[in-house]
Amino acid sequence: MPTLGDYLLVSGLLFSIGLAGVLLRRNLLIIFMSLELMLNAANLSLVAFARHSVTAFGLPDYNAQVLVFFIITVAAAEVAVGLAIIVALYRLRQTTHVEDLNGMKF
Amino acid sequence: MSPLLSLILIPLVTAAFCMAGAAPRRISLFGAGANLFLSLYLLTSYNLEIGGFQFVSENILVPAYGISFSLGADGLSLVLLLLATLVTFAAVWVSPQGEKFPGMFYACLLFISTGAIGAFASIDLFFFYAFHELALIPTFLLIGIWGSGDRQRVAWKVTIYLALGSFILLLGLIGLWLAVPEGLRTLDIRLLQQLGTAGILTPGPVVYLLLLFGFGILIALFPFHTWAPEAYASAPAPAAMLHAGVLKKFGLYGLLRLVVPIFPQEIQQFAHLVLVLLAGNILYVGFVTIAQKRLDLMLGYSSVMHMGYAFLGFVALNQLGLGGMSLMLFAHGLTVATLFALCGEISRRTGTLEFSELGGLAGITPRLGLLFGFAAMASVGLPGFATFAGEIMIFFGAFAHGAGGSFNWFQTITALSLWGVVISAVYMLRAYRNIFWGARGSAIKDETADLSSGVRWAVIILIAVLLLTGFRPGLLLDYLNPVFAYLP
Amino acid sequence: MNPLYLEVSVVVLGIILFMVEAFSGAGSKRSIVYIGFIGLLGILAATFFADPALLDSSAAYARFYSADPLAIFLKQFTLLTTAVVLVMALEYAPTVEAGLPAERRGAGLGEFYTLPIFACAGLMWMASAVDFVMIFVSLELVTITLYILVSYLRRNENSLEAGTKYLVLGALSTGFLVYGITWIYGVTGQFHLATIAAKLPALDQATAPALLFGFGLVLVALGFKISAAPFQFWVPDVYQGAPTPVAAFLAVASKAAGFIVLIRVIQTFFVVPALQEKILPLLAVITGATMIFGNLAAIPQGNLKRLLAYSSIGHAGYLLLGIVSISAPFAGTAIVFYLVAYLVMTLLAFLVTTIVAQATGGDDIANFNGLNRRAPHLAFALMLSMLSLAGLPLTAGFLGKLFIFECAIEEQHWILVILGIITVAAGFYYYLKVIRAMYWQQPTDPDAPEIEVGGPAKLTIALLCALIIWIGVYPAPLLSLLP
Amino acid sequence: MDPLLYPWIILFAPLCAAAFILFVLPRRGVAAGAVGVATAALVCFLSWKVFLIPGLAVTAQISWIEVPGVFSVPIGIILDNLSRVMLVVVTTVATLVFIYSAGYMRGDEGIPRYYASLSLFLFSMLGIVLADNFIMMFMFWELVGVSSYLLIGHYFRKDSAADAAKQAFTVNRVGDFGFMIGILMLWLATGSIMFSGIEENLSVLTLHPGYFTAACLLVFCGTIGKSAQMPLHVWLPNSMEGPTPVSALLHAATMVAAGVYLLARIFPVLLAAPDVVREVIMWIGAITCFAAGLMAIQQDDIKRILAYSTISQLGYMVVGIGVGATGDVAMFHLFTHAFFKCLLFLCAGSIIIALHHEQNIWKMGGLLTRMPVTALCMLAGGLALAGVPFFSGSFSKDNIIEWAWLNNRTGFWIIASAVLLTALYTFRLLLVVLLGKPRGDHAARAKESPLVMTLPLVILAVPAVIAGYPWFIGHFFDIAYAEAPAIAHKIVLGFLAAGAVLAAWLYLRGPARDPVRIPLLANRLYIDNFYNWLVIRVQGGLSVLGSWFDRWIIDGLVVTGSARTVWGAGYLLRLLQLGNLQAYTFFFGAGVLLVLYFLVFR
Amino acid sequence: MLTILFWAFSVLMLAAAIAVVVFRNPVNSAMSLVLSFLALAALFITLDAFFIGIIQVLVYAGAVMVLFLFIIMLLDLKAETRRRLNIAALAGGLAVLGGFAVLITQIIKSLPSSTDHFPTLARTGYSDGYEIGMTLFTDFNLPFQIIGVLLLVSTVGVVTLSRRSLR
Repeated sequence: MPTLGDYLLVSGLLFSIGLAGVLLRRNLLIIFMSLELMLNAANLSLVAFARHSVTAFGLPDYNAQVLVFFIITVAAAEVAVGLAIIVALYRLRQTTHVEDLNGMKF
Repeated sequence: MSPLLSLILIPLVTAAFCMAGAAPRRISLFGAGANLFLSLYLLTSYNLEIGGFQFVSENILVPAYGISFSLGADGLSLVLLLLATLVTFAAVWVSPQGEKFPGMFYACLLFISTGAIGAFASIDLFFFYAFHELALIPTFLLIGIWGSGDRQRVAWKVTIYLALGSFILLLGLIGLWLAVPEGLRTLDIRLLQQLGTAGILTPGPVVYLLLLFGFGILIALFPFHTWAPEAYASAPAPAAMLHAGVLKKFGLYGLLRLVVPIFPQEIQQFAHLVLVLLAGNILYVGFVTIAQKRLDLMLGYSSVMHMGYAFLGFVALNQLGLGGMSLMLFAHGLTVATLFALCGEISRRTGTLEFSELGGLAGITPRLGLLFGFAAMASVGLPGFATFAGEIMIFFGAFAHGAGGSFNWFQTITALSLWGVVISAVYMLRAYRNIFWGARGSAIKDETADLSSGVRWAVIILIAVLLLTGFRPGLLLDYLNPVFAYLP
Repeated sequence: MNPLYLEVSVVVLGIILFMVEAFSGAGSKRSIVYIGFIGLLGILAATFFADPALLDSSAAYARFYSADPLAIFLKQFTLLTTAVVLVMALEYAPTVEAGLPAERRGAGLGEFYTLPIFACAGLMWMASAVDFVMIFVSLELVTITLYILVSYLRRNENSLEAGTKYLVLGALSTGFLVYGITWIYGVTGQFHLATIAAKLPALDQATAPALLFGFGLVLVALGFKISAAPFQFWVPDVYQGAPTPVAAFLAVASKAAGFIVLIRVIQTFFVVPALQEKILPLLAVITGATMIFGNLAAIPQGNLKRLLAYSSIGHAGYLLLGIVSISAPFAGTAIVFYLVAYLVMTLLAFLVTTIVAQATGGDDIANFNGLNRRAPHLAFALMLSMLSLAGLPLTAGFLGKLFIFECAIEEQHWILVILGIITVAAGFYYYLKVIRAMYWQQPTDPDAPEIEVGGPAKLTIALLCALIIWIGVYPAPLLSLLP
Repeated sequence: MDPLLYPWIILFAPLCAAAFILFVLPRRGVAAGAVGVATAALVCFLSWKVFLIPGLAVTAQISWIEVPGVFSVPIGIILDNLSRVMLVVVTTVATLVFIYSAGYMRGDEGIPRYYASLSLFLFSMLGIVLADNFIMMFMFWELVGVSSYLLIGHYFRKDSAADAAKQAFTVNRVGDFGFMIGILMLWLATGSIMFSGIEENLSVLTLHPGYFTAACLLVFCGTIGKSAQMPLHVWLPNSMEGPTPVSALLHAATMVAAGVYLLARIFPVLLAAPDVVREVIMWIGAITCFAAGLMAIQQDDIKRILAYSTISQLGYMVVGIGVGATGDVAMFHLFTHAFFKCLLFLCAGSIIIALHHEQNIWKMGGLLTRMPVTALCMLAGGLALAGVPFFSGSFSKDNIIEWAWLNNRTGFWIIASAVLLTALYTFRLLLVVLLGKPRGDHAARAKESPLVMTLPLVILAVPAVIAGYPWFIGHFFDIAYAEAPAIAHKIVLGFLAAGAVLAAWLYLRGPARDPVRIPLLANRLYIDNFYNWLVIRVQGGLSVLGSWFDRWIIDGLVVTGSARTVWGAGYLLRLLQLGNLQAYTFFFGAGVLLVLYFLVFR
Repeated sequence: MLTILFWAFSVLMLAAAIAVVVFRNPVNSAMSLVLSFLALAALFITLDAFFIGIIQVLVYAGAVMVLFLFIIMLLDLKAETRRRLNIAALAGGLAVLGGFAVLITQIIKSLPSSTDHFPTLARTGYSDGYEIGMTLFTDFNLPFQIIGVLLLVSTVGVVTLSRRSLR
C-alpha cells in the first residue's frame, strides 16, 4: 500500500517539475502550462491529506476536496484570462517569448 | 488666542498671503514687524518674579501618545523668540527687491521663521521637533531656486544631511520618550525636565549620544560640519541669515532644553568626547576658516567655528557656562545675520566675494564699511558686544571645572579655545582688510553704491541690539539665569 | 446592518454598472463613474453602521467571515481607495481610449470603470477572511481582476508587458500559496485560522518543519502581494506599465489587504513562541531588505510612476517593520495608521501624476519640469504628497513613520531602526527630486497652457491635501476611528 | 556736582563723544575736532580735580554680568594713588595730543573718524586705568586694541597701514590669549576677579607654586603683547603707519604703558608669587630693552627710531617691575617717559608735516635753524630719553638700573649697556635731524609748524625736563629709591658718555648717509621675517592643509563618499530589475528557497 | 494492486509532466499535459476522490486543454527554434530546482505521518458527489458565491481583452 509520504513525494516532484518549466522555458504558453502543473501538484497533496485525515464520520475530509474544487475553478478562470492576455500580446508583438518582454527595466 | 499662537500664526498667514501673490514684500515686512513687536511685548509682559513657563496653552491632539499642541515660553524661549523675530524682520527687510517669484521667496522665508518660532515656543516634544523640520523644505527651495554658485548640489546636500540629522534626533527623542516610566509617559517638555532633574528619567547613554549627534549635526558639530559653510555660501543672503542666525540655534536650544536637565551624568561621562569635538570645531575649523578665499565661505566656516564655544558652555554644565551659551546663542544669531546680510550686499554690488578681487571698498561705501566693521568686531568677540559677554561666561564656566591649582581636560580645552579668539581675529581682520581696506580691488567701481537706507537701518537695528545687550547683558541674563538656577 | 451586505452591495453595484454600460448610449460613460463613485461612498457610509453583532455565529459563513474592527477598517479603506481610483480613471479616460482598439467611441471604458469595483469587493472579502479557503478565493478574485486591469491598454506595449509579468508571477505566487495552504492543512487538518491557532500548541514538535514550510510558502505569496523583498521584482515594471489608476489601486488597496491578511496569518502562528522565534528573524531580514531595496533603488529613477513603485516597496518595508514589532502594544494601530497615511499621500501622488501625465504626454520626472509655472496648485499638491511620503513632520507620513519607529524601538530592533533611518534619509533624496523638477527647473515648453483639471479631481485633490495636513497635525479623530 | 560722579564722567564722556561724532557728525571735520578736544579737556580737568581731592573713593558699581550666587562681573572704579596718577598722565597727554591733532590732521577727509577713534581710545584707556577687576580691565584692554587698530589703519587705503593695523590687533590678541588664561587661573585659585579680592585671598591660600607661577606669567603675557615686549614687539614699529599724534599718544605715552600699569596694579600678587616670576619679567624686560636699542640704532625712519626706543624704554619699565621694591619704580619711568616720548613724537610729527610727510632722517638735517621751537623741544625730549643728568629721564631710569644692581647683577649689566645704545640712537637722531645741512628739498624749505602744534610741544617740554626731580615727582609718587653704591651710577654715566661720544664721532660731521651698516640690526634681527615665515608658511600651510582635509577627506571622502555609496548601492540594486520575466521567476524561486531554508533548517 | 496502480500512474504523470517541460513544440506539450492530467485524475481516484477525479478530467483535460490547444492553433505557434542556450540561466534554474526538490523531500521525511498508511473508510457505498455537494452548498456557500463573482469578472475580462476593433 502506498503511504501518505509516497503521494506527497509524487506531488512534490510534480510541483518541482512545474517550477522547472516556469524557470526554464521561454514560451509563455508552456510557462502557463507548467503553472497548471504546480497547481495540480498542490491538488494532489491536498487530496492525499484529505484522505489521510478522515472525519468523525469516517469519510475523507471533504472540506479539502472543496478547496480542490475551487482551485480547479480558479485555475480555469486564470487560464482563460491569461490566454486572453497572451493573445492580445501576440497580436501586438507577434511573440510569446519572455525575452521579448523587456521594454521596462531597471 | 494665546499670544504665542499668534506669534506662530502671523508668519504663517503672511506666507499664505504671499503665495497668493499680494504685494509680498510689503505684506511680509508688515507681518514680520508685527511679530517683532509681539515678541517684545511678550518679553516685557513675562513675569520675572514668577518665572517658569508662562503664556501656556495646551490642546491635546493624540491622547494615546500624549501629543498635544502646547505652547509656552520661559526666559530662554523668549530670548530666542526675540532673536527669531528680530532676524526675520531684518531678513525680510534686506531681501532684495525684484527677485524672481517674489511671492514664494517671501513665503519661504516666513516658513523658516514659522518653523523656528514654533520650535522655540512649543513645550510639546512632538511639535518642538516637527516645527523645526518644517523649515527644512523652504531652505531647500530657497537655496535651490534663488541660491548662487553650485546651488543645486548644495541644496541636496544640506537637505539630506539635515534630514539625516533630524532622524537621528528623532530616534533619540523616541528613546527619551520610551525611557519615561510607564504611567508617567508624557511629551510635555516641562514634565520631562522635572522628571529629569528629579532623577526619575534616566534614558542612558545611547539616547544621549543619539540626541547629542542628532542635535550636533543640526548645529554643525565637528566633524559633521561640512554642510554648513557651503549652504550659507550658496543660500541667498536672507536665507543664510535665517538659517545660520535662527534655525541653527534650534539644535543648541534643544541641548539646553532637553539634554541638560535630563542627562547630567551622561554629559559628564562623555565630556571628553565633546571637548575633543568642540576643540575640532574651534581650532581645526578655525584653521580651515583662515584658508578660505571667499567671504561667504569664510563666514560659513566662522559660524561653524563659533558653535564650538557653545558646546564648551554645554559641557561645562553649570549656571555660568549654560547662561553664557544661551547668551551666545542670541548674540551669535544676530552677528551672523548681520554679517550675511552685509555679505549679500557686497556680492550684489560687486558681483564677487573673492578676496583677491575686492579691496578698498570702505573708501567708496563708507557706511557699508562701518557696519561691516561693527559686525566683524562683534564676531571676533569684542567687548561691548553681547558675543563677548557670552564667551566670557562660557570660558569661566568651563574653566571652573575641577579643583583650582591643577589643569584638567576642561581647563586645557578652555585654554585652547581661547586660542580660537586669536584665530577669529586673524581671519576676520584679514577679510576686513582685504575687502574694505588697502588698494582698490578689480571688482570695485567708482559708481559702486553705498547701502540703501532700508538695508542700513535693518542692519543698524541688529547691531544696536548686540551693543545694547553687550553693554547690559543683564537685560537678557535676567531672563536666562533662572532657567539654569537648579544647576551648580 | 449586517456587515455581510456590504460586499453584496458592492457586487450589486458592479452588476448595475455593467447593466448601465450595456444598455445605455455611448456618451454616458461618465455617468458610470458618477454612479459608481456615489455608490461606493454610500457603501462607505454604510460601513459605519455595520454591526458585527448581527452576524450569526452559528451560520455556515461564520467560519469564513469576520467583521472585527480591522476588517471593517480595511473595507472602509478599500472603498475610499476605489472611489478615488474611479476619479483617477475618469481623468485617465483619454489614455484608455487611445489604448483600446475600439469599435466606437468610449468602448471598453465602462469595463475599465467597473472592474475596480469588483476588485474592491474582493478586497473587502479579503479583509474579512479568517479562513484559508476564503483567503484564497477572495485573493484570486482580486488578482484576476487586476490581471485584466493591468493589461487593459491593448495598444500599449508597456501595459501588456506589465500584464504578462504580473500574470506569470502572480500565478506563480498563487501556486505557492495553494501549496502552502496544503501543507498547513496537512499538519493541522484545518483551514480556519482560529482553529489552527487553537490546535498549534498541542501539536507534535516533529511537525514543525512541515508547518513552517507551509507557512513559508504562504508568506511568499503574501510577500508577493505586499511587494516585500525578494518578491518585489514585478512591482516597478507593473506599476510603470499599468494604467495609472490601476497602479494606484495596486499600490494602495491590494497592498493594504495583503498586509491585513499577513497580520492575521502571522498572529495565528505567533501563538506558539517557538514558531515566533523562528519567524521573527526571517521577517526582520525581509523587512531590512525591503526597506533598502525600495528606497535605494528609487534614487536613480527618472520615471515618476516607477519611482512611486520603488517608493511603495520602501513603504512596504516600513509597514513590515511595524509587523516585526507587532508585540508592541501600539503596533497594530501604528500599522493601520500608516496604511491610512499611505493611502492618502499615495493616491494624491498618483492622481496628480495622472492629470499631469495626461497634459504633458508622459510620466517621466522631466515631464514635471516647471510645473509650478503651469499649474501651481497641482505642483503644490504633488509637493505635499512627496513631503508626506518622505516623512516630513506635520504631514500624515511623518506620524505614520513615527509610530512605526516608536514600536520598533520599543521592541529593540536597533539594526532595522538604523537601516530605517538611512533609508528614510535616502528617501528624501528622490522625493525631493520631484520637487526640484517642479520648482527649480525651467518648463520644457514655457508657453504651454494651464493644465485643466476636472471638477471631481479638483475636489478630490483638495480633500486629500487637507487630509494629509489634518492627519499630520491632528490625528486624534482618525486614531479614535482606527481599530 | 558730587565728586563721586567725576570718575564716571571721566570714563564715559569720551565714549559719548565718540558715539556723538560717529553718528551725528560723520561729515563735519571741524566740529568733530572741537567735540573731541572739548571732551578731552573736560576729562583732563576732572581728572586733575579727582587727583586733588584726597581720599575720594568710589564704591558704587554697575553690575555687568550677574549670575546670582555664582559669578558677577561689576564695572567698578578703583581710585588709589596709582590710578589717580595714571589718570592725570593719560588725560593730560591726551588733551595735548587732541589739540595737536587738530593741526596735524588738517585737510584730512577722515577727521571725524579720527576723532571718534581717538575718543574711543581715551575711553578704553581710562577704563583700564580705573578698572577694579580683571575682567573689566580685560575688556578695556581689548577695546584699546581695537581703537589702536582703527587709528593705525586710519590711512586704510595704504596697504602698509592696513597690514600694520591688522598685525597690531592680532599680535595683541596673542598676548590677550595668555592674559585671559592667567585671569582664569587666578580666578579659579582665589575665587575672585577683583584686584582687591585676589590680593586678600592670596594671603589665606596656599597655592602650588608652579600653578601660581604659570598664572602670573600668563597674565604677564598681556603685558608682553600690549607693551610690545619681546617676542611680541613687532607690531609697535609697524604701527607707525598711523598718524603721528596717534603714535605719540597710543604707541608711546599711554596705551603701550598699560602693560606696565597692569603689572604695577597686580604688584602685590607678583610679590606673593614665587621669585621666579619677577625674575622672568626682569629678563624679558632686559632683553627687550637691549635688543630694541640695538635695532633702533640702524633705523632710518624717524618714527621707527622712536618706536624702537619706546620698546626699549618699556623694557626698562618692565625691568623696574622685576627688580623694584614697589610698583612705583616702574611707574616713575612710565610717568617721565610719557611726557618726553610724547614730546619726541609730536616733534617728529611737526617735522614730518613741515617736510611734507618725509620720514627718512637722511632726507632731513639743519632743522635747528628752520624750525627752532620744534628743534629745541625735540632736544629736550631727546636728552631726557637718553637719560642725560638733570633731565627727567635720568632720574627714573637710573633708579631702575640701580635697583637692578641691587637685585640682579647680570640684569644690571644688560640694561646699563642699553644706556649706551639709547644714547647712541638718540644722539644719532638729534644730530642727523637737527644739525648739518639739509639733505633734501623739503628739508631745505621747512617752516615752523603752527601754534596749535607747537603749543603742546612747549607745554610738554616742561615736564619732560622737570618731571624727574624729587620735588616734582614727590607730589605723585612716594618712590622707593634704590640704595645702590655710587659705582653703579658712575657706570651708567660712563655708558651714557660712551654712547654720546660714539654718536658724535659718527654723525657730527653731517654725513649724507649712514656711515655704519649693520644689516642684522637694520633688519631688526630678522624677527619680522621669522614671523612672516610663521604666518605665511606655517599658519598658511596648516590652514591650507586643513582646508584640503576638510574638503576632500571629511566632506569628499566621508560625507559625499557615503552619499555616493548609497547612490551606487541604489544604482546596483536597480540593475537587479532586469526587465526579464525569466530573471524575475528565477529571483522569485531563489527567494522562496531562501525563505524556506531560513525558516525550516536554520 | 493499489500499489501497482499508484506507481504506474505516478510514473506516467511525472513522465508526462517532464514531457510538457521538455517538448519544444507547444502542441506536443499540451498533449503531454492532457496525459499528465488524466494520470492525475487516476491518482485522485486511488485516493477515493471520485468526484474530484471526474472534475479533473472534465475541467482540465476537457475544457482547459482545449482552450490551450485552441490558442496554440489560433496563434499558429511553431516549434521553438533552438535558441542559444543560456547556460547561466539554466544552471541557476536547475540549482533552484534541485534545492527545492531536496527541501521537499526533507520536509516529507520529517513529517511523522508520512509513513502512515491511509486509514480505511468507515462506510462504503456513500456518494462522493453528494458529500461534496452538501459541503459546497451549505458550509462553503460564501466562498462559492465569491467564485461566482470571480467567474463573472473573468468572463467580462476575457471578452474585453480579446475584443477586436472594427476599424
